[in-house]
Amino acid sequence: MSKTTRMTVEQAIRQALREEMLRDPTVLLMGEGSATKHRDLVGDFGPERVRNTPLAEAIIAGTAVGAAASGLRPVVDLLFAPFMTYAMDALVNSAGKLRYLSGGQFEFPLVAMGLTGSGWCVGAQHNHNLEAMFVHAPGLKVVMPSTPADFKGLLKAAIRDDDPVLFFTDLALLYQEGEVPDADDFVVPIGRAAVARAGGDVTLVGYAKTVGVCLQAAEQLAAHGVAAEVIDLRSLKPLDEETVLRSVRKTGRLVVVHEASGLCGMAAELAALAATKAFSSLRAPVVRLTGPDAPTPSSWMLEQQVVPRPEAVAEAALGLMADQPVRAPGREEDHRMVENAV
Amino acid sequence: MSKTTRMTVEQAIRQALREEMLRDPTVLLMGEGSATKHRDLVGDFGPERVRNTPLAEAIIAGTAVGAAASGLRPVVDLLFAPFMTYAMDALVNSAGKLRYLSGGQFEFPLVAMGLTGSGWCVGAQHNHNLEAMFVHAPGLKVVMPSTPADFKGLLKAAIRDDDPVLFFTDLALLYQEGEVPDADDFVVPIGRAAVARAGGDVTLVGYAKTVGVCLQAAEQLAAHGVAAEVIDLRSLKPLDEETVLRSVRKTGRLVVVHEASGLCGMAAELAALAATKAFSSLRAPVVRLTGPDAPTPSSWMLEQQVVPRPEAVAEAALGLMADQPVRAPGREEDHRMVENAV
Amino acid sequence: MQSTPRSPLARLETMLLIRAYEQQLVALQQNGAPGTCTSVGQEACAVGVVDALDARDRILTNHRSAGHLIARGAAPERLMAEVLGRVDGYCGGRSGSLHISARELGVVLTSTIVGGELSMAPGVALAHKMGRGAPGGIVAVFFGDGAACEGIFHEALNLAVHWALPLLFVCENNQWQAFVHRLETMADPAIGEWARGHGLPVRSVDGNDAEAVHAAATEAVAHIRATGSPYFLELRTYRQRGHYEPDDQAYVDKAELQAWLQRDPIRVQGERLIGAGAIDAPGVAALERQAQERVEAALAFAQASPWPAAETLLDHVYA
Amino acid sequence: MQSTPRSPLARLETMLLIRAYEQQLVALQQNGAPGTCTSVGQEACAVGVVDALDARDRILTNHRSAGHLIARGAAPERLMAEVLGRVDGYCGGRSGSLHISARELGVVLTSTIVGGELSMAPGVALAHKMGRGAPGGIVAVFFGDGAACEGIFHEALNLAVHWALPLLFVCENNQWQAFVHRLETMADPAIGEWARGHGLPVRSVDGNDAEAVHAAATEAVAHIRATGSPYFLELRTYRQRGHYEPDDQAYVDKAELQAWLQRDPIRVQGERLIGAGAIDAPGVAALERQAQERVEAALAFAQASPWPAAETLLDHVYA
Ligand SMILES: Cc1ncc(C[n+]2csc(CCOP(=O)(O)OP(=O)(O)O)c2C)c(N)n1
Ligand SMILES: Cc1ncc(C[n+]2csc(CCOP(=O)(O)OP(=O)(O)O)c2C)c(N)n1
Ligand SMILES: [Mg+2]
Ligand SMILES: [Mg+2]
Repeated sequence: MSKTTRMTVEQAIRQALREEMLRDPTVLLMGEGSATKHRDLVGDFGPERVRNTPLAEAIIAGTAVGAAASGLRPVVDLLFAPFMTYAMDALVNSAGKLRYLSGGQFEFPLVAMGLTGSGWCVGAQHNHNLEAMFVHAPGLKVVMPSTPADFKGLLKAAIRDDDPVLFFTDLALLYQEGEVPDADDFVVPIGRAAVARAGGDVTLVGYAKTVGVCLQAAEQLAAHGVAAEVIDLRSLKPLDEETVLRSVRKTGRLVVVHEASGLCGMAAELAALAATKAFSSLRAPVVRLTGPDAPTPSSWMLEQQVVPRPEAVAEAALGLMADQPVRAPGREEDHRMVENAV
Repeated sequence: MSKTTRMTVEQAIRQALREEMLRDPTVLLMGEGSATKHRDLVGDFGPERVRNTPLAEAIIAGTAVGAAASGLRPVVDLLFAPFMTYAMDALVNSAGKLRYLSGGQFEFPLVAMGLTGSGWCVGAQHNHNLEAMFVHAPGLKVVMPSTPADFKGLLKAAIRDDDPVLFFTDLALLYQEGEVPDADDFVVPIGRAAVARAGGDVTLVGYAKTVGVCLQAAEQLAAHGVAAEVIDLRSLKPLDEETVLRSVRKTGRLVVVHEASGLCGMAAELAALAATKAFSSLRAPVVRLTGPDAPTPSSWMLEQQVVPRPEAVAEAALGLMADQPVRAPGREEDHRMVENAV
Repeated sequence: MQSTPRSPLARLETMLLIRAYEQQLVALQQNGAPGTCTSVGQEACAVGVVDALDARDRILTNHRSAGHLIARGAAPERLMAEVLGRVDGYCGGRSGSLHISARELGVVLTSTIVGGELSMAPGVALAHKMGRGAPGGIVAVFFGDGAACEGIFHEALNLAVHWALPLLFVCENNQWQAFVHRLETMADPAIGEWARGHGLPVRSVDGNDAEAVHAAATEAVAHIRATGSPYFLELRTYRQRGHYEPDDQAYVDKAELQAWLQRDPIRVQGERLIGAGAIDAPGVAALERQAQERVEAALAFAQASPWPAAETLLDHVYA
Repeated sequence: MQSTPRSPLARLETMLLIRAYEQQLVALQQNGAPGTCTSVGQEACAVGVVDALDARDRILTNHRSAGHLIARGAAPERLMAEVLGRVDGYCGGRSGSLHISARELGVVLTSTIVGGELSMAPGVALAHKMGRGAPGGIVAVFFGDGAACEGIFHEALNLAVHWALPLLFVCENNQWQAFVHRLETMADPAIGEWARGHGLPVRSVDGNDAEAVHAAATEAVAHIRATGSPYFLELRTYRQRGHYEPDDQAYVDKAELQAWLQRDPIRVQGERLIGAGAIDAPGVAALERQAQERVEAALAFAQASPWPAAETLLDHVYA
């Protein structure tokens, strides 16, 4: 294997941006504070390619769409995901649809970055996992890594991709460290999930911060003699159905874990996948352990409650091993389960 | 039973607006052309309560939110659903979250109306079933009826509701006729599905135009000696889990049919519901028959392809009866199935 | 693409073609074809501005695009095929009438979302500024008075001015925003004042006078090429027909409509040229026949064009 | 709610309380509490405008709201409890510092989405106009220079003007938009010009002079009550601290910061009152101590306030 360097997710993102800007002169970085935050990139690539923008998400995203269709590869930082609501027309109606409606006349090689998730006690107008909205919208790709290596490799892939990619960063991961390959040509293909831990008894699927939650749950399950397979989706769209189905067909048990609301979320999609394409292999009900269908509170005490905990994942998995029905709502931690949150 | 009158969906909507404006002086109707379209209401209730607005969805929706929190009950017509992308901040971040973030200080009794669906060959920037995005967002309610009676009863309920309600009208239904109760106090409660046809062999779930599709499929199935139960969701959020689960527990077979993309759509949610809460009753894989994960084309020939057809629904249901696995992709009509569209 | 520079007579000819084409669409709709948003009465805006552009330049337009496309040299055959949803349309039938782009003509990213063109135009202009387009090329974005009410109008102006983008804003103020009159949505005057607040050159001209529009547009384009910075043109005109077909216009003030019909842009240009002796009445009639014949040929072509195959439904979703 | 009218001395007192309160938040953050966006340096804007309002009126604010809330009479105890996420906060801890509403004080619909306050304010004003609020009441909406870049700024102005809504636009132009200087995002001047384009009265005043702000706001409020129509105030001020805590301000021009520090609004008001003999230096020092004591009491209260119970997580999602 090639050499690696230990770094944080935040450093991995910076490296990916730098490498791709070096590699391709059409790559452009824009956002509210992008130039302030990336002084070094301004220095190396000039103010034309690294821009602070006016505080106006709609025109930032729209400009990215127009530029992408005209020979540039813009990366726009939209800061916190809920601010993307201002950019929704540009992303959903323009970037996602105009290639199709024009009969393939245009390509939109752009990346729109956003922060999601709990950890900073900033409340629902900053903390909202709305990635599934973009999965539901046509013509877009959605990426949401969990390790520094994947952040680097997938951001590089997203910048090189000829389609619009939504790149979400779970802010709780920003300063998490990991080994990242040094090779310039290190790229992680969009659309491939990773088996973060192999196991034959139950499949735990997560993405972003819940991959760690599932891995901890797998440790706890191992202590009970249960071998859990943990899948890190990495890309939400296109979804790596094969990897998920292969695992579910092997284990017959599926627990999907994410922080976003489960209602029409990825957990719904994966449960549907199992129920439609791996039904005959399923030995127990699918379990969704997700954030509640509610805005996220700021209060630290309440914010803590919305992220699924390893204990709850392990408990749910054990329930499936015992082939008990999914337990009824009402227990202390149940408000974290969509079954109860709806 | 009380008397009824035969009318179209469009007339039912007008009647609901008129009755609620008569009943409650705080009800307000605003939109691009609302006063032009509802001359009669302007005449009866005055220009203050029936307003043409500037062409600016963000401020139309934002104004509704501010007015709703201040003692009015605004109904805003946002025309075609994709235009709601401009109103996303007001709907998702303000209407859906500020009650919660303020600790319950405000209520948002507003209705936002939008048109969805195929039938007019207008293409993806007008024709986009994005209702699931609002189901995924917290704090909102989402209603999408299929009959004139339900349009009237649910719109009246939505206007009386103290929470923000997205009210979607499938444009293919606008001129469909049906019997509507005359009683002023006729209201259809939000959150209750309807069993449009009873049957014990297979459950077909649809909403908006696909309820008709499912009913036709049920007819075809009857000819094959299969008794299909057809459920009209009517409300997508809150979802009537009980009615769906009761049916699935009875039939053991579920086919979900809608025009929206299935990816993180209602079909995913319902399949997940069955796989998590009715697993032990399921006798066959769940089937999702939905519009493809693609923008909607304008060309009549192509637009036709995106709406699930009764034949496909019946065929899928028969497949489940025979307990065959869901057939593999590749057949002519398969591009209408999400399994293939992803 | 249109050959430039073109003469006032050529502009009359083009306006007649646009008119004949859209009249044909009206007739088609009455026979069951999809409705369209016609630009009848606004032809002078299209030819006046488009004739001031050249091959280096890019155009963004919206739902009311026929004039801009035909002035740019689009083939009525392929436009009509697109409206009918056939494979020979510029977008293979996927667009229909509402978002027709013709990249080969430099008409890009047409959006039917009001304001969509304004959200993307600065990006296209930025690419030109950063050397991705033809050297010296500029971008012209056509939008309506209604689009000026959308927030994106403000955001686009601020960005274009602050980033000094080579962008020509062309507001076709046709007095109507679907079924709402401009005066029901904004002050009077408003649009020019809003633009002036952004500190770029703003000029308001008679949009029913093709030569006045052309002169103003020529000056505007020269300014943009010289300075690299944006310019704002407001063209005062009128939507003679409904918002789309069919539309009984019951909500339209008949007197206002009549007054504007008197100043029909084709009539204005015709009388000007006849007055100048550049053509006589029979000559104009001949041009009209010519246009009509072209459009009938286009219709035949479009109707003969095949439907897209069902199996192509999922083509072009992704690159 | 604040008792009005209040004296220049009362305004100094309130500014000192706001300052002490926010300095306390800074210290708290350094000990691990959540970061906040302080309005240090902008206290004159808050007291000057809020003192021109009365109990009939409503206020909308944003992420930088402490000054507006305290000037309106909010209890530092409950504000601090909210920042710490405790049950005694105005929003029961759900808001934290970023979207604190206090309906009982008429501070409604606070949003931390930049421009959110502008999107909702016309609706609140419309309700007042339609008789849902206290007779004669008006609505004041506070927003920043950055919010003026958002499209909703344009949409809100157009609606307020065209519908003649009783709305006071208060733009606190503090030169910064998070980590970007105003001059990097817009022309100079820009905001006042943009507003003027909408044809409403616009006035730009020194936002570091509480009495100048108060005089202008009093005139603006009188105009709105008299005409029922909107008014636009631009307050030129400066964000003395970072965008939020912590923020090393490495990106800030030291000379510009220094120049503004010389014109600190509390210092300006203090010197004015001392000059007028309304108070002496020791008197000011006493007021400072008083404010500090109040804030320390507030901190004790907030820290003693219980956390919301986990079981309440799903309360208040729906009515
Ligand atoms: C965002 C959005 N809102 C509403 C519509 C529906 N609509 C299509 S055209 C139109 C009027 C546009 O008026 P204007 O911008 O003046 O252009 P015109 O039609 O007069 O050429 C409206 C409301 C739309 N397509 N997009
Ligand atoms: C829509 C949106 N975009 C970005 C942000 C992040 N953000 C919070 S405050 C701020 C700067 C706002 O500047 P201004 O409006 O001048 O207010 P100030 O902070 O200077 O008081 C930014 C970019 C946000 N909260 N909402
Ligand atoms: Mg118009
Ligand atoms: Mg500021």
